[in-house]
Amino acid sequence: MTLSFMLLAAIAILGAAAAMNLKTAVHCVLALTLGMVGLAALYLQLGAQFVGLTQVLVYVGAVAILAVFAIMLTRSRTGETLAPGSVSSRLSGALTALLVFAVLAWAILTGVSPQPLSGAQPEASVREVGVALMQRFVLPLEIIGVLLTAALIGAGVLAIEEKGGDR
Amino acid sequence: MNSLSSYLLLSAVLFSIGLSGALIRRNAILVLIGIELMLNAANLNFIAFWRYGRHPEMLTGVMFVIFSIGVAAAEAAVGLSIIVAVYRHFRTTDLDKINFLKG
Amino acid sequence: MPEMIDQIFVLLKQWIMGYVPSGLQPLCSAILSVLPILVVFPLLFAITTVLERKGLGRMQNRYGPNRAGPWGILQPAADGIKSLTKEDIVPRSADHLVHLLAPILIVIASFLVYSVVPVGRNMVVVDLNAGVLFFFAIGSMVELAVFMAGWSSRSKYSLLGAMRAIAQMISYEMPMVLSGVVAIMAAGSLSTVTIVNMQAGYTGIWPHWYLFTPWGITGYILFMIAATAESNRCPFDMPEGESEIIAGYFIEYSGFKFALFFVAEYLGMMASSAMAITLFLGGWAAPFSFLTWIPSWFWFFAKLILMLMVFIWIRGTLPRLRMDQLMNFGWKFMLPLSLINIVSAGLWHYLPSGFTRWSVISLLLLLSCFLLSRNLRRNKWFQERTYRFAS
Amino acid sequence: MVATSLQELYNWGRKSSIWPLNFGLACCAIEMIATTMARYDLARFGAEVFRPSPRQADLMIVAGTVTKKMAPQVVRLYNQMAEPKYVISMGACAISGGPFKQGYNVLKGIDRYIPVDVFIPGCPPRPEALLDAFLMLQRKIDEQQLTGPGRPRHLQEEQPSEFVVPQYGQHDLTPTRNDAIWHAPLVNISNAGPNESGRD
Amino acid sequence: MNLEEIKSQIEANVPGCSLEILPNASPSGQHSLLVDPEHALTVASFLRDGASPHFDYCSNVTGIDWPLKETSSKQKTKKIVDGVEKEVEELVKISTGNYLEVVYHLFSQENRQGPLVLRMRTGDRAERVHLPSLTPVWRSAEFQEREVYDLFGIVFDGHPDLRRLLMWEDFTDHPMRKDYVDPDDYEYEPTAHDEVLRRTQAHYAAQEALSGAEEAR
Amino acid sequence: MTNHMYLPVIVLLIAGAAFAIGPLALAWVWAKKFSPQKAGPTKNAIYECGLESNGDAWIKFKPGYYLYAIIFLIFDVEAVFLLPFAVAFGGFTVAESVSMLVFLLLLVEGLVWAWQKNVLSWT
Amino acid sequence: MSVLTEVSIDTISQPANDHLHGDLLEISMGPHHPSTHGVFRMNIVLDGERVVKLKPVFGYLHRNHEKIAEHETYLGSMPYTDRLDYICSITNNWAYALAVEKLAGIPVPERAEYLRVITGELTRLQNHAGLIGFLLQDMGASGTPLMYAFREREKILDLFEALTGSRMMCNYMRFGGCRRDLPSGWMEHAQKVVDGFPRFLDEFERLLRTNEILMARTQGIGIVTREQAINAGISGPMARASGVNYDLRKVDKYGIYDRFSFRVPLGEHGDVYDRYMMRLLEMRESIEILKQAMRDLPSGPIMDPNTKIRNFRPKAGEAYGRIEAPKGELGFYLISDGGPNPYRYRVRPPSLINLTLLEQMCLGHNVSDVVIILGSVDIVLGEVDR
Amino acid sequence: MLGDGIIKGLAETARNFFGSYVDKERLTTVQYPEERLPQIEGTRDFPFLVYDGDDWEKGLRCVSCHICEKECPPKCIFIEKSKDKKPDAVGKLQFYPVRFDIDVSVCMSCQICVEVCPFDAIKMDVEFELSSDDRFGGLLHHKDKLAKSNEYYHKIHPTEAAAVDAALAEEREKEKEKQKQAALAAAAAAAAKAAAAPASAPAAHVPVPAPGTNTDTSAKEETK
Repeated sequence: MTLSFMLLAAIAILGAAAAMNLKTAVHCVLALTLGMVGLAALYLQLGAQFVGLTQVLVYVGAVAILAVFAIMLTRSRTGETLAPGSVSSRLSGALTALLVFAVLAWAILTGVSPQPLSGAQPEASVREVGVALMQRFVLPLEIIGVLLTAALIGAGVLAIEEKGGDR
Repeated sequence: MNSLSSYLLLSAVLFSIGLSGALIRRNAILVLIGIELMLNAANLNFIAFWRYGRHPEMLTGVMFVIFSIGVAAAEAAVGLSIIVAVYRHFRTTDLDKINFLKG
Repeated sequence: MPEMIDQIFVLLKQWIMGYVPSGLQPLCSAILSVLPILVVFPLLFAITTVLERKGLGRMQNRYGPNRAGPWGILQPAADGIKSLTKEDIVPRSADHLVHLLAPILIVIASFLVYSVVPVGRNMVVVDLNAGVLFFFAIGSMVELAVFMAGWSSRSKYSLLGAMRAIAQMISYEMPMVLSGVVAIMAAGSLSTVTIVNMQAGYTGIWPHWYLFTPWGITGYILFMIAATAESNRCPFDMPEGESEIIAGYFIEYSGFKFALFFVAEYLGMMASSAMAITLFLGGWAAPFSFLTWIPSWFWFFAKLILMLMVFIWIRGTLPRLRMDQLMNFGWKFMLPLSLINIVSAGLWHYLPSGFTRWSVISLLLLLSCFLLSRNLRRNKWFQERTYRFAS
Repeated sequence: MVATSLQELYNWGRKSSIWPLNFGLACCAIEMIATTMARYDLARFGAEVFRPSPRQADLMIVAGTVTKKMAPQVVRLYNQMAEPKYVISMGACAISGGPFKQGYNVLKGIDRYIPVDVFIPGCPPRPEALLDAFLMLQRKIDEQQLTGPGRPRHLQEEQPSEFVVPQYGQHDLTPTRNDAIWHAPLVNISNAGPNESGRD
Repeated sequence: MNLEEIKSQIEANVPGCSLEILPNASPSGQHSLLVDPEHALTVASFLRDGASPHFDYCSNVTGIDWPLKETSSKQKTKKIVDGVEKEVEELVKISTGNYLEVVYHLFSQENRQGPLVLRMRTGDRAERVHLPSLTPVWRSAEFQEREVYDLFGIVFDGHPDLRRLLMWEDFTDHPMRKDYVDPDDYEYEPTAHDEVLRRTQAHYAAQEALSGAEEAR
Repeated sequence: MTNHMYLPVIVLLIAGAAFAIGPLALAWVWAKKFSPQKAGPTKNAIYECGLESNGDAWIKFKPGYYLYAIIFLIFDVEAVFLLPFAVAFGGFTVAESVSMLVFLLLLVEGLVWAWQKNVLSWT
Repeated sequence: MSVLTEVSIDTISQPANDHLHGDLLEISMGPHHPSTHGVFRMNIVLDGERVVKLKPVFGYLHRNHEKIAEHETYLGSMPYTDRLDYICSITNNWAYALAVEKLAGIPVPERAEYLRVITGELTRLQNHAGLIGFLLQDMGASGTPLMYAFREREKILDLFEALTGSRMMCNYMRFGGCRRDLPSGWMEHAQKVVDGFPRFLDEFERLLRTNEILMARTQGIGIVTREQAINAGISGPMARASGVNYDLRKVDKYGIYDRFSFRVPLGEHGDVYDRYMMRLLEMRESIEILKQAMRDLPSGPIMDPNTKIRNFRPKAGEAYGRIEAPKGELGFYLISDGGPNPYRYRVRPPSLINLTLLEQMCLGHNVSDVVIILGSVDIVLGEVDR
Repeated sequence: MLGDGIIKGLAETARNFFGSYVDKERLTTVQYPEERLPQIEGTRDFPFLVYDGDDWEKGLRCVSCHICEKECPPKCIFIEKSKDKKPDAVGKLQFYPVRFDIDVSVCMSCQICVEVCPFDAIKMDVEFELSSDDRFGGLLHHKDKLAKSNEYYHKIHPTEAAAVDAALAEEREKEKEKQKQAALAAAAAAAAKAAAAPASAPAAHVPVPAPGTNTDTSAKEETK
């Protein structure tokens, strides 16, 4: 529980909470990026440099943009506040989340024994990631390739109709 | 309370926030964002476990997260496309209304 | 002695660090490495604006600014003072918070990327293992800042500008990353320092820059085009296309907030150039082996200024592209070519060195370049015409 | 001491970096463009940065005839500029309606609605005349006080920064002038009213 | 190109239309053809497609205001048929005008001929100001007819987009008419003389009256 | 902790923020001290070529951009996989490179599909 | 009627509900806009960036030229014509003088005719040079082409200033001739300028003619077919870009244009590129005319001796006179009632009528295209709104 | 090949860039306040009134015939004619303008006043640095500001001024001829006139601001 962890955790939680609670959709996305940046910083702190930067690249650079576009596309007034859900649904949602959190926290607090860091500072250097990727994880890589292509085509098919449908 | 559990707790918090968002928010895009948050909370767990695990040199956690990000991206792309496609049919992204319209 | 001058800043830092108590050393070291960035690059920004205005002037048969201070070099100072004291207007219906945050974010992002730029031998703020990735990741934040600026202003023109900016930046980010990949493949590292070090050797008097390989020069050109687009420079300045959408995404910004966008644009331009230098032009390495006695940072900044000159030169000459052409060019020319370039860089690795390798790869690249550009032409891009006359 | 040097710096900064609004109305606009071109090169004074958005501009060169249809827009643009802002009224039409002042749709001088710093007569004024006026504006800026009662309008809290935007009426604009800033002397309606010769 | 010839061509092809050749005394010799509004569109179509030469190019469209003008002239002392043909000097009051007129200048690009000056007149200047629009025949008339509508107040039936062209929408006057009164904005006239002087004086008189009235209240 | 390494980055982050906020604060102080801000109804209205802006700018925007964003997202992820490969490329066998080539080709296929379907054509 | 597309107003329907479109964005471009060449305004409705509706709004520079002229003497209107198309004052003078000469039957001495041709063609040169500069400025070439164009323009303006006294508002022609004979040394100077002009054109063509960006931006944009052009009354280089072989210098042979041999360039596509090229090619032809005119310039009087300057009262009647101004057919329609000022004075502005098809040209194109289409039409607001 | 047009263009700008350091053709800027373009003889800006001799009030050629006022298209000239006559530079008795105003904020430099003036009294000046921040005071030029000497006229438009002088001299010659004949016819009357002339002269020698006030009062009186 160092200061930096607290700070970053605070940023991540703040961002996430804001993303889920702000009234304006675009603000939510911006808050989400804040949370993602906080998470990425946590990854960096944990020594997973490549993952952290990837997180920024993908979430801030691409997913956020895509989400913003989706908002621009589907809200006739992007700036207007979102209608809140009914009180009952909000209550039940919050309760469920709280319950889940309680269970998780209990599991964590009881289940995880404090553990010292094993050996030297692990550093997932990009080269190691690359080697692992091409040797041990070749199959997942190819599958991800297929998945991405499928996603591209799928999303494209869904979106193409917007362009006029006849293509 | 040290390191690993604090990360896990943070992850749990994020997960719950995401979950609550996904349950409470009625705008489909925000629900999707909530789901992304939950995914990321899981990712944080992976990284933390990798970092504090027995074989950090094996990079399993890291690789998992990388693939997870890839999948999340694909999910976001398709998910947002679906939302947009749904919007095309129902003229709304409000899930309650969509439910209602579906009957 | 040359060694000494080369490392003078490093030595200076070490000398100062000697006086710092050890508890504060990391922080002081960080501050000392950051300080030059904060001084040099804004200064360079100021110089570039004068250079640009004077250079454009010369291209256009005139002097350019020459009244403020000797030869007009104080012009940016005057502009700065003016901007500082100018009223700050935020439109009533705008999203005030986002409107304020956008210029701050864009400046922060523009500064952050300099942390991985090696400006001289042993002169880098932080040698990250994934430096190049860091550069691109932080660079992608600029898109968000631009969107924030354009969206929060709530002006139609700024919205158009923001949308154009995002579309353009996302379209050219891919070619930019992918064209950088070839250098990474060759250097075997994402660390900018390592990449430069790999290029710092010489064969005879000739340096080992990646520029001097077929894939290197292709990558370099692609990278520069993409960098021009990323930094919204002419001929890709649609997001602020003055003659079309007036001032684009920062149309509603006044006073120093506007100046910050200006700063960010130039910082971004310089950062992209710096990255191109790092990836392809050997960073701080001297162009000939017999010139290594000149300090490394001099070479870096010489190359940087040269690249900035090219930016200015292009701006003085070319008209602007249209949005769809820009996107077409990005997706149908730049992206495939950069992919082919990666493949050819891979092939290069496996082919035996020598003339065959050169010719095969060059041929491959030229052919694909030709085919792709022909494809652009086939899409009724343009033709030269002859005209008839009635007498 | 500090105050004076601050004032000098402020005035120097403002006068050396006057960015005009990219705004041309009629004939004079061509001469205004010519002034920025190679032969006259307004850029020498740091003023080639013609900003198209009023937010970023300092100087509005009202170059050409302001018609009644255009007047509201001109005033609105002026209002939307950030302080400190200056106005050069370039050419006969902008000052007084000029040759077209007999026209039903021509505003007889932009100073009826917005305060003008420098007037340049001429139809159109030569580019040198615009440069001359520009220098005059620079001199004016140079003389402005940062503090004290003599300080310029934009530094005074109570002085307005935006002016009434006229509305289109059935026959004419309403109001036809902003009486707060326009004080027309009764000149030379020979034999009709009190006479004020204007010069001494 | 002979105006008579064209007139007879039109008469042959557009039944029932009444045409009149208006002579032009100036050396330009551009005589014009007065068309009745009812048949104008048919005539125009015929001129474009059927006549020889084809008048495919409508260059200029403009309005003219002819307010009621009563001239008592002595020069019009021609033969008055009064049983016997006599030459009597008589003061005749002639009232001319009281109509608005639209003029079209037509050319033939094909045969490089023209201009053919086509005129139409409204019934009067107040109520019966409707004329058929020739925009469907010559697109070039679109803006010019709008301008005529704006400045003269002639309403073109069949025009696709008849709005004011030059003045703003709320403007109610038709300034190019001869009886249009300028808005009174003669506050500052340093060199007032002639007409300007008169208006300026009127302005100040009105202002004084106004302020006087205010004071009285 | 582990990460003195990132300290310069954090310092630069703070410095960059200061670089942006400092002058803004200075400008604010200047405005407070000397040059009062004068907001007004027309001054703080949206600029639209000198006219009153009618209609909101926050509208539903055109989908043309959206498709690019999707393709971009996919390729961004691809680049993420490409980078570690590129770093470790020097030590790879031909087989490993070929497997990467397959991965690349899969994505190129996506690109080709998009091209064919005119997704990449701006409308 | 086949050439008429529907011009109905306010009937642009929102796209059908079952398609996901963006909302339409209504933007007014102008009256203050960097590239509407003054105070022109277009109300544009955009779908994304595509123009789905465009309505030009005029009148922001309506200076009541016609009304004022009805109160001025015939001579008094001459300086006002300078301010119509304020870039080419001399051709405006010429058109007006021509109309009055037709109205009153005034002959023009030969030397004056030559002077008119020389100054008129110089005007065409500087107008076209300026136009292509502005067009490229609209395309975003940060000033360089415009600077080069204005560099040449200044040379021609020097000539005008030496001859007429003013750079822009020349007020040079009079009914029955010209106001002032050539000052000494003018001809040599002019010769130099004219001889140097092709060099500028070459430079300009090197700078941008084969530029890929320029070609890509301009080709296939803003197409006007030949039939549309004729029907919409489009004239000048814009019509010729659509292949309409109609140059008043050839058709009317006004002045002494039948004495010169020159060619009329014709385009085929009628797009922006053709319009741009028309200007470039016409400049070369103008140089040919200038060379011939300067070679053949006779000596003699420059004014018809029988025409009075003051108290000029043509007898009642009307006349329509037109010339080939750089922007197209510039006509003056004058009605005299025998008084000292015209009863009706009408300008047939080429720019206004060339804008007739603006919406049609722009529909379906981008915002970026709109500005260059407008630029290629070559409007001057002083003339459009008068 | 894609890009050769771009390269050609780049070469052109580069040529201009480097050319600007060596070639006057490629650096056309005239640094205005310090450098000026050579004065072009035919230039016209605003009208001024020519006077002969040294005394501007006495030597004004204008006889206030109101022709320019009437012909001026934008009506920017305002003349009040004197009640009395004063001898001009050559001693001939003439009416003179009590007030001659030109509103340069309206004037469009069209030169029609010059063309219609039968006395060559009004000519076009070349001065253009007339910017003012005083809308009402600075731009309404009274005759004291308008009056400029014939020498000045010669300086700015030498050719034209010489022609005008020649024409005037010729006219005067003719006038003299006429006068001689008139003198022969009625010598006594002419002598009486010449004697009367100096009597009215002092009125013209009032200090500069005076004429304005003078005329104002007289004008007012006239209306009453």
